[in-house]
Amino acid sequence: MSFIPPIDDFPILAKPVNGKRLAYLDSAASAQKPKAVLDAMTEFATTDYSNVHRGVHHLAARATERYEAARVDVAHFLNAKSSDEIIFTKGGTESLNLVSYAFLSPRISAGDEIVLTKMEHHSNIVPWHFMRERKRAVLKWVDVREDGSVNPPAVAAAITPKTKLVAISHMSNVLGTITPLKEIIQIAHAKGVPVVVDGCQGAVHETVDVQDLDADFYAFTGHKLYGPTGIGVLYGKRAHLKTMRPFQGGGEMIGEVTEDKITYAEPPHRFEAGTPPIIEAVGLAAAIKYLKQFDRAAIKAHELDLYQYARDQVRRLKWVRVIGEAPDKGAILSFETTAMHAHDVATILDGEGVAVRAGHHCAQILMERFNVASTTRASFGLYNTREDVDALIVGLEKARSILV
Amino acid sequence: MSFIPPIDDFPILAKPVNGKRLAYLDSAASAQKPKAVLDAMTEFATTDYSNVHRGVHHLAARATERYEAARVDVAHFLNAKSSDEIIFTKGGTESLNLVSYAFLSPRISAGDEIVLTKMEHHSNIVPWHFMRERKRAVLKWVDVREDGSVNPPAVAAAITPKTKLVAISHMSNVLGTITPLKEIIQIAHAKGVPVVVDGCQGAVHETVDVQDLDADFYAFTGHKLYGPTGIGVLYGKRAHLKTMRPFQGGGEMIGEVTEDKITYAEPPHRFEAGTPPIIEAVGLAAAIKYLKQFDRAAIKAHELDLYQYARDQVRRLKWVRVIGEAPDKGAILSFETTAMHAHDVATILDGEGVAVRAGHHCAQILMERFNVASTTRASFGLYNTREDVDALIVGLEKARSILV
Amino acid sequence: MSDMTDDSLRELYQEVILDHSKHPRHFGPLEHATHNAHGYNPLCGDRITVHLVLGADGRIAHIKFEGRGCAISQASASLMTDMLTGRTAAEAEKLMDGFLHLVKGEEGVTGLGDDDLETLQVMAGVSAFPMRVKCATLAWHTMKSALEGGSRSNEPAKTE
Amino acid sequence: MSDMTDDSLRELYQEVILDHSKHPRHFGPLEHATHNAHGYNPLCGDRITVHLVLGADGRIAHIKFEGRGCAISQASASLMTDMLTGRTAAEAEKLMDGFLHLVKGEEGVTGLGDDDLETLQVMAGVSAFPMRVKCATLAWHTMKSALEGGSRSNEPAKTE
Ligand SMILES: Cc1ncc(COP(=O)(O)O)c(C=O)c1O
Ligand SMILES: Cc1ncc(COP(=O)(O)O)c(C=O)c1O
Repeated sequence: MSFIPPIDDFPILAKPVNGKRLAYLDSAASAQKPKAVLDAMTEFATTDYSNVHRGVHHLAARATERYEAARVDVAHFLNAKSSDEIIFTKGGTESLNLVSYAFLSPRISAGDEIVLTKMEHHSNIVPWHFMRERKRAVLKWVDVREDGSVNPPAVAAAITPKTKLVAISHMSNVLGTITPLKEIIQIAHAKGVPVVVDGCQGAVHETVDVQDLDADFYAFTGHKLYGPTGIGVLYGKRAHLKTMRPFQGGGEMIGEVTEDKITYAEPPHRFEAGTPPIIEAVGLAAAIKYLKQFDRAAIKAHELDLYQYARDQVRRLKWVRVIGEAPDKGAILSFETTAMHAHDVATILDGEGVAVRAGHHCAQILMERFNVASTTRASFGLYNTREDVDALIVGLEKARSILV
Repeated sequence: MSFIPPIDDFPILAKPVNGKRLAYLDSAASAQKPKAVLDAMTEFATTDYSNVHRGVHHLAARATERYEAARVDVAHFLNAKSSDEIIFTKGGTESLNLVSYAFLSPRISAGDEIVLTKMEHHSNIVPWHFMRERKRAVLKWVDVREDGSVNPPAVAAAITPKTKLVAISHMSNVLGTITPLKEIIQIAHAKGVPVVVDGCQGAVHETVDVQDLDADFYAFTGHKLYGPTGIGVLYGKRAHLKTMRPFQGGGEMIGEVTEDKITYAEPPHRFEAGTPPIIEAVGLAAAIKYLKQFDRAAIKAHELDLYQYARDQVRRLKWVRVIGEAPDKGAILSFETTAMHAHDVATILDGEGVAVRAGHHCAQILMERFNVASTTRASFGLYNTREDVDALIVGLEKARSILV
Repeated sequence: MSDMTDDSLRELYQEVILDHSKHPRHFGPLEHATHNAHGYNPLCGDRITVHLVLGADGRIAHIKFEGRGCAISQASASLMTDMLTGRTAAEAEKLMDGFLHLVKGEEGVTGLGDDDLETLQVMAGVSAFPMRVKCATLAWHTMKSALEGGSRSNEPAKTE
Repeated sequence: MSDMTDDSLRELYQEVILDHSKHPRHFGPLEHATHNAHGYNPLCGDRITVHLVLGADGRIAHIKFEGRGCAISQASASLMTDMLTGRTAAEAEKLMDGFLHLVKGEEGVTGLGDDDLETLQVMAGVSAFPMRVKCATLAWHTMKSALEGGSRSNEPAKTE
């Protein structure tokens, strides 16, 4: 492999857990942060920090420059046409809610439909359930195939003249499935329907080009991208953003406020009410810069190698059922264990220093679809190694010996 | 003075600006962060970091413990009855929007009224303007007195049987006015009207006791309290929170999700959709801990001493008009300068290393009320000294010599 | 949280627990139940239903439970059905409180008889695993809401 | 941003600028204006209104402005009225672009005559103060939207 995991950049990985070497296989829930990101935040807070936009003094100018430079970095990261199309939010979830409240809500009426897949994360489900509860919209669920892949014709078939939005994830946080996004967006656009992409996993593992995809909205979250908590991004086509009403109201997002009238700022500021996550934006820019020093294709190859290495060994254990083996998938391994519940497995793995997630992974609809209450999930980041996989396998055998 | 400003705790203050010693007089916009806060965040991120709640592994347990411990710390800071009454948001602005969307919106109809004062910050205005625009609610503006104080009988007079909410700030970010909150809340409650308090400034300078105040909601923001950006707090009485619908939808805030039904978690989790600002919550707890080591009354006395020292000197300059001299006020000094615009003054002050704000301070209604387009504002934090004030005065004289 | 040791793992998954989880007592539906409640752990997706018959003498005549869950939640449910059968609602309440204290590792589990304390003790290992406490308490919370009249179907018993 | 020096401050607030700001040319209402626009800087609250008469020959016959603002915005507006009077809309457009480049400190201000460049040069000091660029450009943006037909009252000219 040409890619050597930069383990030393991540101080937390050097700390033993339960007396064992930490094998952190939970990056799909949240990634660990390289020192470069933490240092950038501290450096900024001890050098240039101030509130942004409204001040004329030196620190306000510096802070504003760095905050807006982060917006430009994100625009490049997604290949957006303009940094005006980048909105900073508090996380991927807020990005999707912003689309629901500011874009869809004023455009949807009783009986109108929203198309989404059964593998969506709750963050790409609940905002649309709100439209069902509050606007009497109808949710149209597109099933995934048995291997966890998404079938574009199935999406096409779900779209009707009443469809107001397609909501779909770039990559499933449970199955690892990578969606044929470009094809699905073309299908939706051919029927005049805009598409919002949940890129919370996709942005981490795939190279995103929102112009090439022609996505209407693309949401991602900072903390899974080796960046800080408290920040997310919504990309939105300028033509959409221009026509959208604000979501939250407060400082920064107004034009003029009088007692009985109000006007709003232009995008992206219209959608950034109040003091934004300033230090976090600097941290996110540092995370993007950190990633850029690597060949992202090499990272992906490395992660997929770990995934395959793990899957092949896990398959040999007769009491394990892997869920999600789409031909195009990222480095997430979910499985069910016969006669052992995921929570018990995870607890015993933890005793071995192996951190995995167990549960429904905020995807109850998908659990229902595969008829499981929960799965055990090992997910891989750029810092993982085969040693981590070996620890996982040893831990699984131990769980079996204790529990069965 | 018994209180000695702990300047050395704030590395940024040691860095010269424009070749001059930095006199940071812009804490009302955002406070600088003590090293203890930045260190706590880095320490957490390099030791215990993980996503919260959903994991069973060691780091998830540690991160969850620390996140929930921060909630308890905030509950104590506000003297809330229970930590279940504390919701983490992305900032003071989101806290107020949460009240607007999740509490008021389903309870308000065309013609219903919201009472607010003319000294509110846009963050405590725009969410109510939304109710005017979207629900045809009526905004009732309570004037402030010429000295900037709030007259409780005027609030009483504005409340009618149609009033659904009183929205009022604990302390004005322009005038420094401290509101007689307890009296106003009693008046409103006597008429059966709930009160939301914007405590973004108040929480910094006053000791808050939400039970004693009997506030229905109390919002504040982390970055003004010497804490990180990207986090805020909404306190809400449990009885209210229980009856409120969710604001944002996503992970963590649900009970069960099926294709055509959804239930929600209990407060506070119902209102914390998605991955919360985990590292920021740890940072906020560190900021509260940092503050706790001091006698807060001594801090207040120190800040007021600086304010009075500054006001007395500024008053001697015949071309300065101070705006906001309520009998009960905190350490914020706003003023207008004859024949010099606030922006020009601030630019020249900046050349002297003096950081002040110039503009409308997100309070356009208040600017209108005092018939000014903008003011210059010097605001004081616990790290300020008389030397900072002296630099301000020298800078003002210099501005006069250059501009007039 | 103290570091997990093999010992605490072995204590958590001790023989009695595994036996209860693999061979749960009183598992299945219960006809003529006077009280029922549905419990749900939103963190992992586990569900449980508790059925019981409260006799004319104020004692719990029968308890049964259904649902799937981890070893801890299954064992805890099974143990609970064993322990609460034959008790009055007030006695059951006292035991539940004792149990909740125990698994949270809180001091001062009082007011329980020595036998009960000893039986409960097999669950004490949970207290070393804070993220698993909800697994252990699910059945007990559901029992509580059954005795209080049963939870409405759209409001499952809270797990904490 | 380079550190601010006394020199750059003195350049910003040079005599010509202060003179324009204290004695703005063409200040006040304009009867029979053919174009008007309202500009607003939401960052500081400054407002400006630009009135102009576009003659039958396609040249700007008169410009006047109203409103209050800082020295930079007043001087910039005053200077603008001086410079644009008598120009065609196309010429004005070119000057505006040149001005915007200049105050943002961007390279390559081209296509302007030497005289115009020299006159504009007094505003070049703004480029050392990025937070003040909006002050300098407010009038020019408002002028632009006046020429483009005037902004609607609820949509003030953007300042950048
Ligand atoms: C696919 C997917 N969508 C959305 C989210 C929500 O992101 P966040 O919790 O950071 O808002 C997540 C992660 O939790 C995710 O994996
Ligand atoms: C009185 C007042 N309310 C609300 C806010 C909004 O806080 P934030 O911008 O952190 O959301 C501020 C500060 O900007 C303020 O001073």
